[in-house]
Amino acid sequence: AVDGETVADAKTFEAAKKEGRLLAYGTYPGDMMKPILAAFESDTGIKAEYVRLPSQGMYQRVTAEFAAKKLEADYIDLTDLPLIQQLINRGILNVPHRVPAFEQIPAAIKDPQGRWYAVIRPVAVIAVNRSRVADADIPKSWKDLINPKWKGIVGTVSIDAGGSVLSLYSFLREKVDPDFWPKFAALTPRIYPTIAPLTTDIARGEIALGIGAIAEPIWLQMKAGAPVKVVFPSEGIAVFPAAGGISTTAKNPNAAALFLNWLTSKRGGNVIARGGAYPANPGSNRPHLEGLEYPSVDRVWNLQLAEWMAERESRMKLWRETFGVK
Amino acid sequence: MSIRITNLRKQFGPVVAVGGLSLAVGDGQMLVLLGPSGCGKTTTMRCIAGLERPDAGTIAIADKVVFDGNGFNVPINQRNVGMVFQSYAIWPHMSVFDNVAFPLRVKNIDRREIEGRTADILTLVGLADLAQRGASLLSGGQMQRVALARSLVMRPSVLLFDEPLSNLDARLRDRLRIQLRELQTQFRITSLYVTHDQREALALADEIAVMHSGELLQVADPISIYSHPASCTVADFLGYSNIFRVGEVRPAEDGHEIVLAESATVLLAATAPAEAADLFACIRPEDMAVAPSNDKHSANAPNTLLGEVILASFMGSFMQYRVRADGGETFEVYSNDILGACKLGARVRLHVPARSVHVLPRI
Amino acid sequence: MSIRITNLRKQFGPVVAVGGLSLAVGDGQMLVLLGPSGCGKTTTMRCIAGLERPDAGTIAIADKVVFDGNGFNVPINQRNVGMVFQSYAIWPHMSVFDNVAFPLRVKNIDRREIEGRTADILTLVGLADLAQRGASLLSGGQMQRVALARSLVMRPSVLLFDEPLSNLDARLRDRLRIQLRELQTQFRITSLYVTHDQREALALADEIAVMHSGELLQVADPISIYSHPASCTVADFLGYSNIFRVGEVRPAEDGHEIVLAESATVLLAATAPAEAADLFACIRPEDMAVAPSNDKHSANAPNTLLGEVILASFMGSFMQYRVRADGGETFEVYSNDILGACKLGARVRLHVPARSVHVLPRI
Amino acid sequence: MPARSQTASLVLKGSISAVLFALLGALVLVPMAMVVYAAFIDVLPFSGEGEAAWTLDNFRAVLSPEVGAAALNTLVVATGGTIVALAFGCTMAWLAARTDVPGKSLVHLAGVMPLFVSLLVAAVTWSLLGAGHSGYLNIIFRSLDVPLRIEIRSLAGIALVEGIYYAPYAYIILFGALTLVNPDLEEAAAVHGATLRQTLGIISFPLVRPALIGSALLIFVLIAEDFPVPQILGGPVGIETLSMRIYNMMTRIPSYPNQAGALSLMLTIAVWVLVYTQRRILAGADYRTVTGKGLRQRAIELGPWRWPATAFVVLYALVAVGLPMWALVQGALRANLFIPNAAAFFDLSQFSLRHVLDAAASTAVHDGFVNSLMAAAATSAFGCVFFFTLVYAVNRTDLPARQWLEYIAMVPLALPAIVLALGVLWTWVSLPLPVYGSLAILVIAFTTRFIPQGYRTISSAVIQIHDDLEHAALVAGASRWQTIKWVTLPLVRGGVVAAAFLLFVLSVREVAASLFLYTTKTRVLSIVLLESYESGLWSTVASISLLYTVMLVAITLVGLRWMRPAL
Ligand SMILES: Nc1ncnc2c1ncn2[C@@H]1O[C@H](COP(=O)(O)OP(=O)(O)OP(=O)(O)O)[C@@H](O)[C@H]1O
Ligand SMILES: Nc1ncnc2c1ncn2[C@@H]1O[C@H](COP(=O)(O)OP(=O)(O)OP(=O)(O)O)[C@@H](O)[C@H]1O
Ligand SMILES: [Mg+2]
Ligand SMILES: [Mg+2]
Repeated sequence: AVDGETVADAKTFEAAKKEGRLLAYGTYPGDMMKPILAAFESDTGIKAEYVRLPSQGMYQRVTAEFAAKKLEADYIDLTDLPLIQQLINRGILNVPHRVPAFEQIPAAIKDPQGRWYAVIRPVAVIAVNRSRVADADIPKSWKDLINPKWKGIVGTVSIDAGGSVLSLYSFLREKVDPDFWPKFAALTPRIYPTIAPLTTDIARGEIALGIGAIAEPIWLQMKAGAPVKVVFPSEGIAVFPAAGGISTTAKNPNAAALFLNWLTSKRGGNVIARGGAYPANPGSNRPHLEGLEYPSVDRVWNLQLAEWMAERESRMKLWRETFGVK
Repeated sequence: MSIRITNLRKQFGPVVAVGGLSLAVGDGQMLVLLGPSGCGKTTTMRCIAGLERPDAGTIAIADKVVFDGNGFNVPINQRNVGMVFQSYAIWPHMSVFDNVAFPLRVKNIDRREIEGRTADILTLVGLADLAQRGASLLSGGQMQRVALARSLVMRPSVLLFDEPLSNLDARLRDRLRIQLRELQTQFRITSLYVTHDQREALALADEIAVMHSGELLQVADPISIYSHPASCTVADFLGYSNIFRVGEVRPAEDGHEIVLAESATVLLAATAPAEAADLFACIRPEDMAVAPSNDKHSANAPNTLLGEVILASFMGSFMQYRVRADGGETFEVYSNDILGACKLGARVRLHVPARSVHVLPRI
Repeated sequence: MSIRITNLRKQFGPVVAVGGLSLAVGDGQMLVLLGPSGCGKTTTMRCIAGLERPDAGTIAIADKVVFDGNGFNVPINQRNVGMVFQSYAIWPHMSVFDNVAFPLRVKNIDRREIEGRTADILTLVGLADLAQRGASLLSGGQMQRVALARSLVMRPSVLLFDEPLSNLDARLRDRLRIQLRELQTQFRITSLYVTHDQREALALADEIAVMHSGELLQVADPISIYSHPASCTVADFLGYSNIFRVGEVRPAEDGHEIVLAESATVLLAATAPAEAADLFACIRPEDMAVAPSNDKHSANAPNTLLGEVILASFMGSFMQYRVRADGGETFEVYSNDILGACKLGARVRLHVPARSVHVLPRI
Repeated sequence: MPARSQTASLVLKGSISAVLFALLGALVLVPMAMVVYAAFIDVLPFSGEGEAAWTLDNFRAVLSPEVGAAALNTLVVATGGTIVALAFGCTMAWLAARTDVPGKSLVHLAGVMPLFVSLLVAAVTWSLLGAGHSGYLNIIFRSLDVPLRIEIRSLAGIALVEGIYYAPYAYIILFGALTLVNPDLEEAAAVHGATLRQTLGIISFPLVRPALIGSALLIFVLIAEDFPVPQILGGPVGIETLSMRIYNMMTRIPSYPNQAGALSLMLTIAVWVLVYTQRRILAGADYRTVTGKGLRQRAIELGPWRWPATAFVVLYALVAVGLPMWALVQGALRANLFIPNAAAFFDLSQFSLRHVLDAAASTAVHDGFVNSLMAAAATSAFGCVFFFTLVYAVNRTDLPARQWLEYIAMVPLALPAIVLALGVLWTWVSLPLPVYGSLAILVIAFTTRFIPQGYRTISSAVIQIHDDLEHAALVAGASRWQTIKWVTLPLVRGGVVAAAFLLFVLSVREVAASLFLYTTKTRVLSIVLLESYESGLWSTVASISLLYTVMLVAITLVGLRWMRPAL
């Protein structure tokens, strides 16, 4: 029990305590994960260790380790739901576990049997460098991006970078404008292979603005004095899920369960929110970074598993064609 | 520790370096290998040492086969064969002392003994002062002496000398040659020695072998090989610089009359010529006498020719002449009479004793 | 293109390789440098070529200073000085032809001419057949000939030969020596030539210079240096192997009476000895005569000594004896009389003409 | 006894051969086989992903028309980069090894320093320096009103950056080779009338042709295979290379490791062709420059060229080391990437040592540091022993099939880092050896990945030693081992130490091979760095890079005198 909230029953907690440690395999950047793990440790006294790989790499590593019976992870998360589903199908991530907050968590961001929960949901936003964009010109909505004045000075992340971009573009297509893709592609945006270089280029003003950046690194630059701004467009925002569950081969299943409980708890959610990502527990605080007003959680759009499974390939193919990436 | 080579053959691609050579060196003997540049001397030695894998043949050292054509091959370091490399093969990163002490060190000999023996041998070759110098910081001759010292210090049962003294001055060479011979006999080191210096060959050899184009022409003790070369090629190589093709051989009273093919000049030879198609008359320049030709009456004596000096050079202890005989042949003559030297262009009388005219087959 | 060296000095750390040497070679002349191993011959040449930066002194080629002690230094490739390296310095990655053609190629000479001249010189040194062979896949003597050919082909105005024929057999050496001399005179190449072969020195030299420990002892034409060495050291080096310390010099009727220090033996010398504290009697082994000592009456004739043969070796064209005289000295004697050779242990009578006894200062 | 020793030696030879092939096989062939296998099946191997069926579709998919453009870009970048790398590396190596250029140790440092930062950091650094709008250099030009803008995000820019960062390979290998050239050979050229240029062009560099061609091949393939630089510099402007394609195939979801395998297989064949060509070029000629007649180290006097040479060194050091270091310092000292004008570079109020100190104090960095050092030291030690043995076996023995060792040793060159890493993962995760999850697996991965580099560095030195020097030792009765220890190793010390150094540095900065294999206990510094990078913490990345640059500089300076033969 933490903060008056039950995170685990005494038996699980005792067992977890006895295990004493936890090995998490995840995709959320290590430095951003650090405060979360630290809070978990101070709340529960269980030492959490973290191995981080990008989704596809993580998937390959996990499947290979599992096939060789050397998978040591207790908890695994990926930012790609279909891959999560494959892990489940393979029996790698096949531990149904109902967290205490199970009922509160929306169906879209959890497995009905509790094999995974979208515990951390970072936001893909518009980031603007104010040295290159007059304050008046700063876009307020996604639609504002469709404007010839951004031609050549706008950037985006390639759809191949992972689930974050796929969900963002799915959102743009479904919720903003069915023709958003071709219209945006006409601006010949610079296409960055991953999020990090996009962030760098916005921060230093190499490009004027970009979409697909994650809020926190931009915010860090802003705090350090760079003239950057994070825009939460009026149409809403797309998040992408770091969806995690308990590994079938977990050496510390109780600690893993406890971790999952904690991540989906209000308390855990608050810690996650402090890093600028949406937690799974709707009762937690809204994400909060000093000077940034995050939209409320109902303005947040999730790409759902079924759609993801069904549309992924065709959508990615279409995206590549639209944006001229081979 | 005898060496016995049978039918040794080594080709480098299309180049036949050694072509079916057979050779034996008796225990504790020294055989000197003579032959023109590129005839296969080094290759033969390298085969014995195991540095080169022959294409065919067998090599036995101390009656043990170390190589046969069927893949049997004793590794270099188990043959106990020392070698002075023609190219020195000095280790540039070691001092003179370390170079020379190396063969002892690898045998785990007691340190004191190593130092003593190395110092001795360095004194012998005159490098005691340079013991601590880096081996690269030496003159050419000094390096050669390091190479020599290194192979002497190990006192192997078989030692191969590949022109070990070629870059030393005459005095040092004389001294070392003597000491080398002493060491060799003292430790009964069976040796093969390549040199281009006739004095060295004669002073050192128990036997001399003359090689030519990868083959052996003649093996004999020094005196007989010099006085009785088996063929024109051997004679040529041993300094019989007057060589003329023979047209006809006629038995005569006190030997055989030889008619030279080109000039019809007739010479008298004491010994009977070999039976062969091509014959050559070979005469050493030292064996010819030259004198001013004022006394006309002797012109018709046997083996006496008249001619003109076309080249005369002072050679320190003798004069070298080139004389064009009236018959047309050019003779090379060495004369010890320095005071009564003939001048260029002078008319002279040449004489060669009948026993100095060797009539030999081509090979 | 004369060479003039003044006060040349070169040290390697503490080692004085050349110590204040002055030397001049006239235009188109050939100077042969003799000296014991390690005396600084190569270093001197390297300084002339510009490969080594002297510590002091000046070097002028064709009356143009190419080096002075004040930092003036003409780069190697602008000196037009060719050199045959003692170590050959053959480029292993090129063929024989490419090695030899190199000096012409870098001068951007017409291809045809390059091929012609290279082929000619390769024929000269007997390597025409091997032109396309990799230059390191050769025998030692063949490599040396490549080195020689490479520097001959460029016909530089100055050519430095550092023991260019040391690894060749005698016949080839004779032939090349003659051709080298021809080329040298034909193209008036001013040359410096290092050799340890006395015949080579005599046959080639316009002048001979004897070096010792980095210094020049004597420079003279071949005949005078051999017949009149200036000092005992020079004599020793030139083959005067009978050297005895002189105790006393007494003027005598037909020359000077020399009393040897160790044995009180008295010899008669024709020429007047130099004025010096230490004097040595120097006699060449060729100048001594040896005969069986059956005729007792001649024992007391001047310069005649009795003794016993302690070593007799056949040397091809002469006999080498070591004779212990009754006075105690050991003499080395070369005798051309091979037929009437004396045996080991025989009592013999030695004779040396008074004019062959040279009485010389130490240096 | 001889008969017995004969059989014994045959057995010994056979077993040495077997051990070498087994080791090399385990390190290279098995991962390679995994990749090849993947190339011919239709499912991800070793992941339990259903039944595998044989197929050639992977090759068909790879040979799509777009590959053509990417291949062309790759060719341009690799060729350009190789030329740049060789030009810089060779010149610097020659200056440092053979001449009296002033400040030798600084020349040396400038020669190797670009190696220190990982290519990812290097790419970002150059993008910071030379991006068209906000590149530091362009900011300076703009402030100075110089009408010059550079755009590093172009094919030429990529080639230049690759060239600069691969120049140390050429430098290190050629430095070793040139110290083993007998000065007599160059002097002979000068005496025979060659100018310095002719001497260099006809004698010095052709003499070290094995090193030259070897490093050219290495650099060419490594650049072709390199991914961070084209990705960071070329990606945003739409330049695509083969390596980016492979990386994309591997990382996009769903991924196509099978196609990546197919492409890698084709690259391997291309590399074999190159290696074969290289052997053909070098065959027949003799490159043994250290012979038995002494080797005196003599510096060529540059004379009037001293100053241009110094200027070249300074310029190179400035461009290849100074600029990126300066950018790193900027990155480390200021949290904010935005620089409005040139004056801002000197605006001290923006600077703080906080990030550097934080990085220096962080336990993650510490642990990473320790892990990296241990893995790198072990790789470098094990690698040197192993590679030297390989080189020795190939060049100095008559072991059966020894040439094949060289071909196998070159395979890792062809496999892009990420493919190789996956191959290593597949191999070692399934082997019943207790290495997976330990630092040992990282050492194995690093060793596998850097076989070509280490092998080439050592082999180009060994080729230069005349075998008679070893023969002389054997003739003197020394055993093989004694001969190696006292004769061969001291002479090739430069090459071996250079290989050790190279392995060490490359291991410290290696990312791709670590990524699949590290665990929480074996998190190496490069992973820490990557995490920070992906979290957008450039100042941390720059700080860590600076920290280990300082460490490597120290190691370089200490190791300098060992990079020459033991003369
Ligand atoms: N680099 C060096 N460092 C130290 N000493 C050296 C160096 N080079 C030569 N010497 C010494 O200088 C002296 C002269 O050497 P040099 O090579 O000139 O002799 P040399 O007369 O050519 O002898 P050789 O007939 O043996 O070739 C020798 O005693 C040698 O040991
Ligand atoms: N590695 C090689 N490749 C090809 N040919 C070679 C090789 N080594 C030697 N030869 C050739 O083999 C022949 C014999 O060479 P070897 O070295 O035995 O001669 P040598 O009698 O020692 O001559 P020298 O007196 O010049 O040293 C020569 O014609 C030489 O050119
Ligand atoms: Mg030879
Ligand atoms: Mg010399």
